[in-house]
Amino acid sequence: MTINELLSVLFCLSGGVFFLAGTAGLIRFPDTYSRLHALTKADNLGLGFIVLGLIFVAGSLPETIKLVLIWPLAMIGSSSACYFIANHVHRLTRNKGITRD
Amino acid sequence: MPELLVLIPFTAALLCFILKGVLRSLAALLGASLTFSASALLAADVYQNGAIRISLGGWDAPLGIGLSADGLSVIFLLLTAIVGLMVSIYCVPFFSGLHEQPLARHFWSLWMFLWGSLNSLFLVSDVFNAYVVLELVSISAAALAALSGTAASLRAALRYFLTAMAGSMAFLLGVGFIYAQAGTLDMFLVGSSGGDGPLMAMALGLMTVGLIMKSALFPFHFWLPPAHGEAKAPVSAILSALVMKGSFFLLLRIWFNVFQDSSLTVHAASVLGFLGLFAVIWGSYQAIIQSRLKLIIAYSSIGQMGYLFLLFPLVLTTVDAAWKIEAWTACVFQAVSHGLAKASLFLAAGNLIQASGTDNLRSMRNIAGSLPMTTFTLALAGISLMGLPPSGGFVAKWMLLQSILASGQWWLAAAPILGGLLTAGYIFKILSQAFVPGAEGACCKPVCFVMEKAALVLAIFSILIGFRAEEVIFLLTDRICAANPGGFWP
Amino acid sequence: MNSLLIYSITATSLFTIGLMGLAAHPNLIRKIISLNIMAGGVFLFLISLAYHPDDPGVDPVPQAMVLTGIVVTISATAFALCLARRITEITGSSRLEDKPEDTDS
Amino acid sequence: MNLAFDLLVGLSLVWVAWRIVGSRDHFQAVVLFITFGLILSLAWTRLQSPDIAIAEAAVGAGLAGVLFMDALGGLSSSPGSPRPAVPLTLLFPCLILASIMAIAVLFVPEDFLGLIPVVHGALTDTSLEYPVTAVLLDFRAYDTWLELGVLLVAVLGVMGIRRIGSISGSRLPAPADPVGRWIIRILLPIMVLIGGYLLWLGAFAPGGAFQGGVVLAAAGVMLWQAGHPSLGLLPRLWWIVLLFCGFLSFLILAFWSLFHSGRMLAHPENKLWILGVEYAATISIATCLISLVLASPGRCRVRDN
Repeated sequence: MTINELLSVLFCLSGGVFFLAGTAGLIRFPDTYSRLHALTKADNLGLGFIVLGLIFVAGSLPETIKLVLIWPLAMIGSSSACYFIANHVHRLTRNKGITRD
Repeated sequence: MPELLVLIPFTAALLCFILKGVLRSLAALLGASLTFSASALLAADVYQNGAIRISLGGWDAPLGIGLSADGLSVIFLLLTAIVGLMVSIYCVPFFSGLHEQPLARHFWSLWMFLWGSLNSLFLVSDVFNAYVVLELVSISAAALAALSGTAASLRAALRYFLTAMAGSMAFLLGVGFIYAQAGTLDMFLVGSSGGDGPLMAMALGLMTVGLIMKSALFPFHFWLPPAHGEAKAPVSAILSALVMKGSFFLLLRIWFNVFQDSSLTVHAASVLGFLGLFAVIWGSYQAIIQSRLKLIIAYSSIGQMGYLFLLFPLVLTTVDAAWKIEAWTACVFQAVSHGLAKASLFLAAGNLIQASGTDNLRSMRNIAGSLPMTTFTLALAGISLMGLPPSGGFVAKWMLLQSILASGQWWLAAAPILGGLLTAGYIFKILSQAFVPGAEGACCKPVCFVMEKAALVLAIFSILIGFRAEEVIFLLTDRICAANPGGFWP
Repeated sequence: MNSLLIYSITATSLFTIGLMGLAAHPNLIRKIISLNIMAGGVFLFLISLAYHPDDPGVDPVPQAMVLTGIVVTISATAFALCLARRITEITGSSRLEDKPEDTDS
Repeated sequence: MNLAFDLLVGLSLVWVAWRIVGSRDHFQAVVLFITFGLILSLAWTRLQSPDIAIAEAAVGAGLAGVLFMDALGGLSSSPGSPRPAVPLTLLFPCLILASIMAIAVLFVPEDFLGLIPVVHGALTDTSLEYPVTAVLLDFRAYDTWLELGVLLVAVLGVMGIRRIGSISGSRLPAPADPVGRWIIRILLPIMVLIGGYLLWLGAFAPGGAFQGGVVLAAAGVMLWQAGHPSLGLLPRLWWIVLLFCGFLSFLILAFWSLFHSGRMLAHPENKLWILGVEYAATISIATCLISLVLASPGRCRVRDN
């Protein structure tokens, strides 16, 4: 096992830990906002670690560039999806919220 | 040559979508008559020179897709051409009416797509290609059935479409099993190399179930009456005369070309025969108790399609080759004469609806006086359905009865005898209303001359085909399937 | 026990589950989803046939078949969903069950 | 290791499918269906079929998800609680069917090769290097042509049901949102780039007309969902041209090859032809899929011609 592979495994494992934490948050947290928070933050970090880990074993430069591109794309996607979900929930609760709170 | 049968309708479909008004009808009529001529030329060619098999794109059988035109496909192509041409002529005045005008674009392009895909279904020689074509047929047929726009017709169209999709999925899974066994998709190669085995048994079962769902055999008939009863009259004619025959044709191809060496078909054949028998009796009985003309005709389709499935036990369990050929010819003959008669009946029903606004049997009173030609059409097509001489239906049922008696499977004889009686029952129920004097002025709106003529021509064809039995038999026995000369029997 | 077996048995199970859903659910959307599950099963079966882990590589013909099948299925799904929504718009019900309409009288 | 992964994917597929069928809540079923699509594309990747994985992720999980979500919004929630999903009378025949099929599967020969040798033998005679694209566009081009026909007929059928003549002039689904606009500005160029890249890649690597078209379609649907009016403003003529060009290019190829060499759909020597057909097919696939999503009910003004 070369040093590259070892680093790769290490980073991927730590990425996995973040994903696990994000999923635990999704299941355990009480309301939508905190669930979204757990999901986007932890998962983005986890994805970053996994991308980093894979870069160490990537064969060529184009492959590395593609791997690096994945991370910001996924971040843009998840953050905007998170915005839309939160916005929707916010509007729903604002309409109903007056009676509830 | 067979390529043109696919190319012309597809071109016409595109033109019909782009063009407007009179130009659209012109393009449609031109496309219809060109397709008709191409079918006739192809039929003449096959009749004189034998079956044709071409490879598309220059890639031969195990890899590429071919088109094959033998006697069987030519007969169905001719049926499609005749019904298609007449329906197209009928539809020009039908869709120039005030209410139907906005539908014309969608109808014409969908119908031309359907015609092209039916033609390519009858020329199919590759099992996966058959799946794609089946889907094309199902989508365009369901879209046509939904054109009326009423809730009932939309429901019927969706029910038909879901059934057809499930059937296609079963068919595609069967394709997978065939591929796993034979390693090829070409029907004729699978037929000569396939053999037996659990994989082939599974494929046969899945494909058969998928196709009988589409051709509305007895336990899967539930979608048919609403779909055919609620659609526009020419659409019902297309659906019952052609679309159902498409999946039946594919069933014949699968059973007698793909699984020709298999011993499985022998065991399964009796099941299909029984189902066919049930369908004949049940469908005809249901037709008698309906009170709307189009529903009577739609239920009658279930019964008449049932006859076709008697072919399987008769051909596969009979020992004597001559009687096999007799049964085989009888059922294909029945398919053709039923297609012609049924299309004519639905077009006549469309005339009636145009004249009186409804197809309730009671509104038919005294149409013999106001719509004599339509009444005559109903009578002629009814004669063919009942199987009175000298119609095509008579030839079919006579040959069927002969081969049933010769094969010793006497219980099947209940189908032509009981079915014939029940058919006579509902035909007379329709006709008797026509001569009952009704309230004055019930039938007021005039019906376009062309529409009445188109229905009549189809009815006359369904009678006349009885005189041309020799040619049909020749096509079905000597011009079958170039890959295995002599067809499925030794 | 190999991948071919695992995936093809999964595939046939998916097909059956989809079939069951299609027959059992009264709701139209659920019926159409079930059809898509059936399709997924069929495609998985075809691809599991194409897969050869080592020597000759992957069979491109089933792959092409599945690509074709995916596009066909999505077209059919969109068409069926459009029909279903139109039915809901007209009747207010998203089911297929029969309401016998008296057209006789 | 692989086997364990396969088992995991297989079991989760069956479990998710079971949940989709058994779930009482329609929304839950749709969300699970999107998950199902994603797991399925994992399976495709595992089975070394990256083409299908791309198409499945974009179509099965993406576009189908949009369509189902959309339809869910349009369907009235049926009154009363839905009845318990699967009756027992259905369960037993289905179990029997599943076990018969599973037993049949055991008989697939171990050394089954399919058409691999034939395809590899024929690859020298075609101008395409990547076997899947070669099968789609050259060896079995007829299937691909008819499949473009299926797409077209589905669009025609949807328009027939809606009684509309084109999608142009449709209303917008939602007012443009600042974040939506921001996403369009960032993601749209990238998606168009990826679509074009996949298309270009198809000649020699996983990718091609389908995958490219599907990604472009997803970009178009996103543009629409984010509230950008450009697709609705497309003139009718242009829309028709884009819709038909894939089918039409195959039709032209068919006529030309039939009268030139007597063999329908045989590609000419010049590689530009096959590329032209492929590009046109991509554009048509994208346009048809976008139209299918956009023309769904509630989106368009109902108007005749």
